[in-house]
Amino acid sequence: MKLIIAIIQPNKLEAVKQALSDVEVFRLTVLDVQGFGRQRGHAEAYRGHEIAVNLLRKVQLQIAVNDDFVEPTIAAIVKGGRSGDEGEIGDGKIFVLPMDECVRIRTGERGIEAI
Amino acid sequence: MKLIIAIIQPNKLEAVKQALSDVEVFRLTVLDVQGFGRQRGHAEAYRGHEIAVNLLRKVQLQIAVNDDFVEPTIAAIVKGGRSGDEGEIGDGKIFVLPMDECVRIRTGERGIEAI
Amino acid sequence: MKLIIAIIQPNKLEAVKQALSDVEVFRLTVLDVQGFGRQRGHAEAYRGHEIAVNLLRKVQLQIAVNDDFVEPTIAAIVKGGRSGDEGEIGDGKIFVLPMDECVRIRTGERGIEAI
Amino acid sequence: MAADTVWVLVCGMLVFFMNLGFGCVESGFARSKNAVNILSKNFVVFAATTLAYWLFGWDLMFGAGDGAWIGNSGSWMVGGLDNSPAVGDKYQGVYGALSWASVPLWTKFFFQLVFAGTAATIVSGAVAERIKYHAFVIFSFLMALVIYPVTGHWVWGFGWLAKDWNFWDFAGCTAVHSVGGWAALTGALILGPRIGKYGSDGRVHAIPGHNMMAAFIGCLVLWFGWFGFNPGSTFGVAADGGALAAQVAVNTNMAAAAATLTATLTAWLLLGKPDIGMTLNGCLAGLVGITACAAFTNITCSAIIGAIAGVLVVLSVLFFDKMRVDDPVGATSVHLVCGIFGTLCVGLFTTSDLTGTVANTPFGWAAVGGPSAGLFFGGGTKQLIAQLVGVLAVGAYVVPVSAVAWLIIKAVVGLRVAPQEEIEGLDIGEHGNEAYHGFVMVRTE
Amino acid sequence: MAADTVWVLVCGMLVFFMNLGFGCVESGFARSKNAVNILSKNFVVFAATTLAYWLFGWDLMFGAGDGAWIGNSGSWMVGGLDNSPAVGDKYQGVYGALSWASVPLWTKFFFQLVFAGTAATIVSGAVAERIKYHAFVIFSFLMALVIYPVTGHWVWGFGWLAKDWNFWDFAGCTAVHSVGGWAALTGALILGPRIGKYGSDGRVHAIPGHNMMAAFIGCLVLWFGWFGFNPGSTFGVAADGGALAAQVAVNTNMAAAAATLTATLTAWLLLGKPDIGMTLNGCLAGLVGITACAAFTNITCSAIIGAIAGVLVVLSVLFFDKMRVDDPVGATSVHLVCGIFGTLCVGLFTTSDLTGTVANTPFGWAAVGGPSAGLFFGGGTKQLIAQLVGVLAVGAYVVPVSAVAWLIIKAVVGLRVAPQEEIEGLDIGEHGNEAYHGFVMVRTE
Amino acid sequence: MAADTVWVLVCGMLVFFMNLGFGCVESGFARSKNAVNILSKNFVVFAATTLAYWLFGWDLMFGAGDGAWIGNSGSWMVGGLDNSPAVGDKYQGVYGALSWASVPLWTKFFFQLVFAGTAATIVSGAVAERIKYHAFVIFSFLMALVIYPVTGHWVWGFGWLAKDWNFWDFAGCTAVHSVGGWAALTGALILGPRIGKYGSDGRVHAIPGHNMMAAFIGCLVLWFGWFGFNPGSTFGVAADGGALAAQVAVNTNMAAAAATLTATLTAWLLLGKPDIGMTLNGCLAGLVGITACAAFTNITCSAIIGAIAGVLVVLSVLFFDKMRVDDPVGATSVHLVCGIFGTLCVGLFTTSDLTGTVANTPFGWAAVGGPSAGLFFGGGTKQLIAQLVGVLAVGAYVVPVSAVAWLIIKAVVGLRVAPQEEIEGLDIGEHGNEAYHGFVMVRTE
Ligand SMILES: Nc1ncnc2c1ncn2[C@@H]1O[C@H](COP(=O)(O)OP(=O)(O)O)[C@@H](O)[C@H]1O
Ligand SMILES: Nc1ncnc2c1ncn2[C@@H]1O[C@H](COP(=O)(O)OP(=O)(O)O)[C@@H](O)[C@H]1O
Ligand SMILES: Nc1ncnc2c1ncn2[C@@H]1O[C@H](COP(=O)(O)OP(=O)(O)O)[C@@H](O)[C@H]1O
Repeated sequence: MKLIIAIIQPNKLEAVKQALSDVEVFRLTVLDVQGFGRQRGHAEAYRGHEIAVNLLRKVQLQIAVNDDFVEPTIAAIVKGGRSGDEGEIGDGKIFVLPMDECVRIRTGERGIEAI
Repeated sequence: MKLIIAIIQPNKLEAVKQALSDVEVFRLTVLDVQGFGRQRGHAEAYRGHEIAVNLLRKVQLQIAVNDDFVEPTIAAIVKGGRSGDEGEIGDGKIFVLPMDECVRIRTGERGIEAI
Repeated sequence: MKLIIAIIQPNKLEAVKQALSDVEVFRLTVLDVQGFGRQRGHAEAYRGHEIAVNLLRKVQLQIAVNDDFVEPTIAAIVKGGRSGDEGEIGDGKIFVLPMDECVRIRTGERGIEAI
Repeated sequence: MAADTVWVLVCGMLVFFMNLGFGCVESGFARSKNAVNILSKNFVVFAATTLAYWLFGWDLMFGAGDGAWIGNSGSWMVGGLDNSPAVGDKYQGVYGALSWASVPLWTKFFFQLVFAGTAATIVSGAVAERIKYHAFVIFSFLMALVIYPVTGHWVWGFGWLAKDWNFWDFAGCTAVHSVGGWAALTGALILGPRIGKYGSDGRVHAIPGHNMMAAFIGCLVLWFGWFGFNPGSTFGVAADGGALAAQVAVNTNMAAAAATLTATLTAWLLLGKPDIGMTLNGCLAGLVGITACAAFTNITCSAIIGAIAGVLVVLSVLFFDKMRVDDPVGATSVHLVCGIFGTLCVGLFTTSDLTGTVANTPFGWAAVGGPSAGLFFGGGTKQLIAQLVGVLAVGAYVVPVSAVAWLIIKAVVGLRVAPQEEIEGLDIGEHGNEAYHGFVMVRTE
Repeated sequence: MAADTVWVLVCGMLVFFMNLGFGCVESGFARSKNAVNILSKNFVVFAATTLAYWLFGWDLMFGAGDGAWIGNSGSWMVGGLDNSPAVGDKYQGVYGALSWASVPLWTKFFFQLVFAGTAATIVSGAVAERIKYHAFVIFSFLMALVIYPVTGHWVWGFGWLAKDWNFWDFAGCTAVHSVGGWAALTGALILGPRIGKYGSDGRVHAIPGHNMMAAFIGCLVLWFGWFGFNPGSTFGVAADGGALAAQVAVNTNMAAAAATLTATLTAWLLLGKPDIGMTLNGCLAGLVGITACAAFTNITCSAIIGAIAGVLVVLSVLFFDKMRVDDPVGATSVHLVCGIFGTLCVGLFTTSDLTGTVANTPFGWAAVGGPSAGLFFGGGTKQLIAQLVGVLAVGAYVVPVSAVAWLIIKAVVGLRVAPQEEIEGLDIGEHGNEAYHGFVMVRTE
Repeated sequence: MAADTVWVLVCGMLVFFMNLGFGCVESGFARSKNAVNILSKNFVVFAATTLAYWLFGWDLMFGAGDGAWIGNSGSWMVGGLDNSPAVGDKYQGVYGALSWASVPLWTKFFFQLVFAGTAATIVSGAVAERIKYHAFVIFSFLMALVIYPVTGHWVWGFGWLAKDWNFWDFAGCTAVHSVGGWAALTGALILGPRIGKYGSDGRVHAIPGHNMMAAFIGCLVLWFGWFGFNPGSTFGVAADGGALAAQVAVNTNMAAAAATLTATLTAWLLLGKPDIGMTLNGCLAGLVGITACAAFTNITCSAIIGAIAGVLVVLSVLFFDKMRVDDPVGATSVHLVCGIFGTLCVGLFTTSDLTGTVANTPFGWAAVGGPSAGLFFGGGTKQLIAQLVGVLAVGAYVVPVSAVAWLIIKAVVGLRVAPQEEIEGLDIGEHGNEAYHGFVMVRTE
């Protein structure tokens, strides 16, 4: 089992969710995060002084999957999350972490059953 | 060492915290997340048009524990987080991730000392 | 590859970012979280009744790094995140998780290239 | 006189504006998940009041009925005879209790209507965060239709309290605020406390309001609106060049200021810090407290009345919580407790015998005048007893009648939302709306 | 008379205050990422209007020109001859259309200026969340300079509609609200809908507003301000002791109340829940609806007019969405649709023949009087036809002229922000500011 | 005259309402972690002012004392002889400096009280986000007790500035705004900048305000309130049918509009984008700028004065930041800089010699009249010099006296919160409250 963490552009959330459901990944957890990467931020100002906003709003997805689902999930996120054909800086990253156990609180089921 | 990630219903937070402290788990980190799972969302509307709210408010707990504590922690979360005896859809999941290292910033301590 | 998760004091964010860029870690993701640990919360009140605020505002950093970067990254976080020379309760923790894979959404690059 | 009409209309507009104040204070003191519900209630309540008070309330309150229990003798929809602004002997019509005011009929109606709206809206805060939307709207309608106008007739319609007891309530400590407060208390008791407010361990859990900016705005709007509420109740400025209206304005302001300070200090001493909620409630307490005798006393006494009201409200909020009466915004403490206190103040602080003084002020009935001097000004307990009778009589009417109203509504359409809806918030459940779409709210809110 | 001046000035201030109302309603109904932009627009629009209306608008609207298409005969910067407050025969000057009002010139100007500001600000909501800041400011300037004053002259400047048709519009259903509404509709059409509002699948996507507290505040401020808008349009209280002003105030309030209730009910029935947005829009619909005949009808008819307007606005909001005209705040439904409806109501609900009744009220031109009785009061269709002509004529002028204005602005400085900026929000793009710094907002907002 | 009383009371209420405006602007321009603190301060400040001004301030300001340094000759608690509304020769009493106003004493007191409150509340913004709650409240009390009334006596109490120099300040550029501004500047200097405002590298760090919706609301409320502030300062409408009041209203509005536009443009040119904060500050700058000569000049000059004030305030905000004077809301730039500028404008833009013109307007002292013509209207530098003397004299009194007051408070109860509390926010530290419970705020806010 793996925990897939993906950081994507906020406005790609719908497309990624769609792409994920195409590969039958229906469960996920969404977090509002802020990203600091190669993408430059924008400048705000307030009463005459610039504010460099270099932390940009991003969305993080956390998806627990069985090992078989890892590649389809990655492919779906890339498909839904890439801007245009070329992609753009700031499109984000996917991290895959090993996961030892999964428990469904409602039933107490464990392992791949519970995902 | 493990990092336990649990997604629970927001209104179960107090009960889970209580159950955790019963098994002497006193440290944790809490995140506001939104979940997409088997549980159906509710419908909102605005000026005559429905808005399907399928991302539901959830709370995520992240708890770093020594290996001995994994099972008691899981049990406590299940105990505090389950709705009624049967549980209800949407009660959430627990993920257990392996953890290589833990550092306490204040002292620089490492490993199980630092948890 | 590792995913480093650090929980720090909100007002240390700038210092930690600075310390990280000194060791050439330029990419990270930031989350607003709330922490429950040894640090005591403060008391709020509302219309005559106390509210014990024991969940304190914290910032979480998630940083994916190559194995070589783990120690410099930890050192930088400790440097930027410790309060004074002695540190103070509440300064936070660093967790290091193993990471199997990393994908850059823009290009589809994988592994250490993608970090 | 045209200037009188301008005065009363403008003051009436300010009182209308208090609807904004009540809405902001009440929603600000509640949780964000119920904000749409409270705002909707506070918005619709004035619409419902308008309808009810026009249909029947006004006629019930001011229709001919000297010394009687109700004012109506057949008219409705403000359809009785009336030749305002003719006054005194020249007045001919059924709304004689207001014949001393030299303004056109619709001016009188407008001013009285916004008062009826105030009484109805007071209830909203005390029953907030758990009452069904339509249950509340129905109650408001009944309030303006048959609850408020009856006691209103006793007090301002030259009913039995006014005629037989010379009971005086200048701008409505009893007629408006206590009436609203009694109905609020009854509602809060019948509904029971919000889930999670009173722990099984006997502890009271604070449920913090979500928007102190809104509460601040609301409270200042109420203070502003009170300059219409009290000074406008002179119903004119021409007869005395506005001297009484100005005095009332200054008295009102002084009481509010004194109460703000004493409530802040009391909270500071009792609770350790100057809680903003108590500061704001304190101000309102002072405003309510001075309302009954703003025209009968001087500025020093106004300061004293305000100062006492400010202490009273803090103690009262704590007391009601001890009694486990859950009133999310303190409406009962502000409007009922300070309304009673203020009503009694007429019997204590009226500076001289004003019976038969109508010639000097634009305020008063040709045949009556004003209250006797208060206890502290050598008038003995005469007026105080009259005030006490009024307080009790109004309570004795409003409590059972509104209880019956609440219970009928409960039986027919239900009163309280389901626990699950209460936990998730009434905004989604009752309205399907969110107050702050796009903002992130924390977990259990 | 001094009382007249006090009345008109105070009412004018209340109308000015409606700027706050519009700003809060419009920004509350929009997304937080565009809040600074909308607030900035709504703030600056009155400044631009002030300049334009002073420079030329007033003279164009009220300069001598009986029965003419435009009012001006050479004066500008309010520089024409005028000896107000002299009235009737004693009046000498070029602003004769307002010579019946016994208040000083600057009082008249002030009151008319705040009306011009209202017309301009109506546009803001319909074009929100996508228009360039300076494009809007330029349009507002033109609006107060040459669009609003021309039709204003026809209606209130004793131009051809008033003189030849005896067209009547008491406080501006057509002169203000429809003019604003037509310009808003034209702008919304030329701009096109916001990104994401209408799905390619034909579905309409709700784009929820971000702050219902602000919308509530704004709407109540508008209701409050309307007590200046309508009653103040009597331009005086001395002649009749304020009887007409009071009647207008009560009529206005009754229509707002009725509309609030019917809109809420209609939304409840059609959409399943009492949407707060519809409740608030309903109230505004009632206020607009009664504006043209608030001085000509009675309280029962006002209730009916309001009740219809409340239903109308809900249907209209749904209709415009079906037509894929994206109006984020419903300005077109409220101001244009109900403005037209209200204008026609003069021909339906005027209770008696008021032609030549000037002596009885402070309102009216010496030579004219008022409308004939409406269709429902035995007057036949005469007045109704006049009203219809007015509605059509004003639309026929405002739509093409504002279309030209929009298109010129588009050609010269551009009208719509870039799609990327629209997605990220105009606050950063146009102003470099954030409305709620420090608050966490959810992902796609 | 009753109409005069209505006018002054209503205008006074509008000025009172400015408390809401100040509270919203100041808290909106500050961070959310300090919002409760600022709202509490702004709420309590008027209560404290009421007490202080009633106890002693009024008597110090208006008690008999022609040409003197202070006005008092023994009276306190508004206890001096007075037979208002008798005017001119018929007036008997100690408050002779206001004997030209034909309104009852308590009307005068009410209007002056709300002005005193304005002066005190100006200070709040400049010392925000770091001052201890009770330290501020004590200062406010002293402000209304002995700082504001002394210079107020010089200017409006027929003290030496008025008598010996014929110094004129119509509605308080100097008497109210500069006094508040000087005290604010002194406080800001003694407190020092907020942590993190000025980097050790010499860079100025922007500390964005948390709520532009509140700032917008506040600023529009202030604009609205200013229609009470300036036009109400005529103290009547009867003598001239309200002509002067109307002129003042239009002048005030024109200056605000012009300043809004020029400030927006200046910010746009200098900073690249039209910053909403500068737009709002610009409006206030125009309002302050016109305050001293709103009754003495025409609409064109008002536009010019406003336009200059709008540029001035932007430059001043940038200047004070360069000087490292940390004024979170720009109070010093708005009230002090534009207050001085506006005071001098009397010497520049007064359109004709108004000395001895009392008969024509309700405004002025029987023996005095008004200012001489300004420099631009052929009056030479006479009036300008008088104005300069007034500006300097008031600064020379307020700066040292408020410095002493601040330093005594510092010594006795402390002035600034601990750095840790400042970082965590004063809301928790001083009040134990949160402004927006349930909303998620970002990290370092
Ligand atoms: N090594 C990393 N660790 C944690 N988060 C990362 C890392 N690299 C990228 N991110 C996240 O992904 C987002 C996009 O990264 P960025 O470098 O801007 O684009 P790209 O992936 O196209 O090079 C960042 O804002 C950050 O949130
Ligand atoms: N595979 C998963 N990956 C990530 N999050 C999940 C996953 N499954 C469930 N969740 C989280 O748990 C929450 C509850 O899941 P849900 O399917 O509704 O209930 P249940 O666990 O009772 O079947 C979801 O809203 C989501 O946040
Ligand atoms: N075992 C843990 N699991 C998850 N989060 C933890 C754990 N221990 C500490 N934290 C996080 O780190 C923060 C600081 O911890 P705390 O115990 O207060 O200080 P210290 O690390 O100095 O002893 C906590 O608020 C919490 O968010």
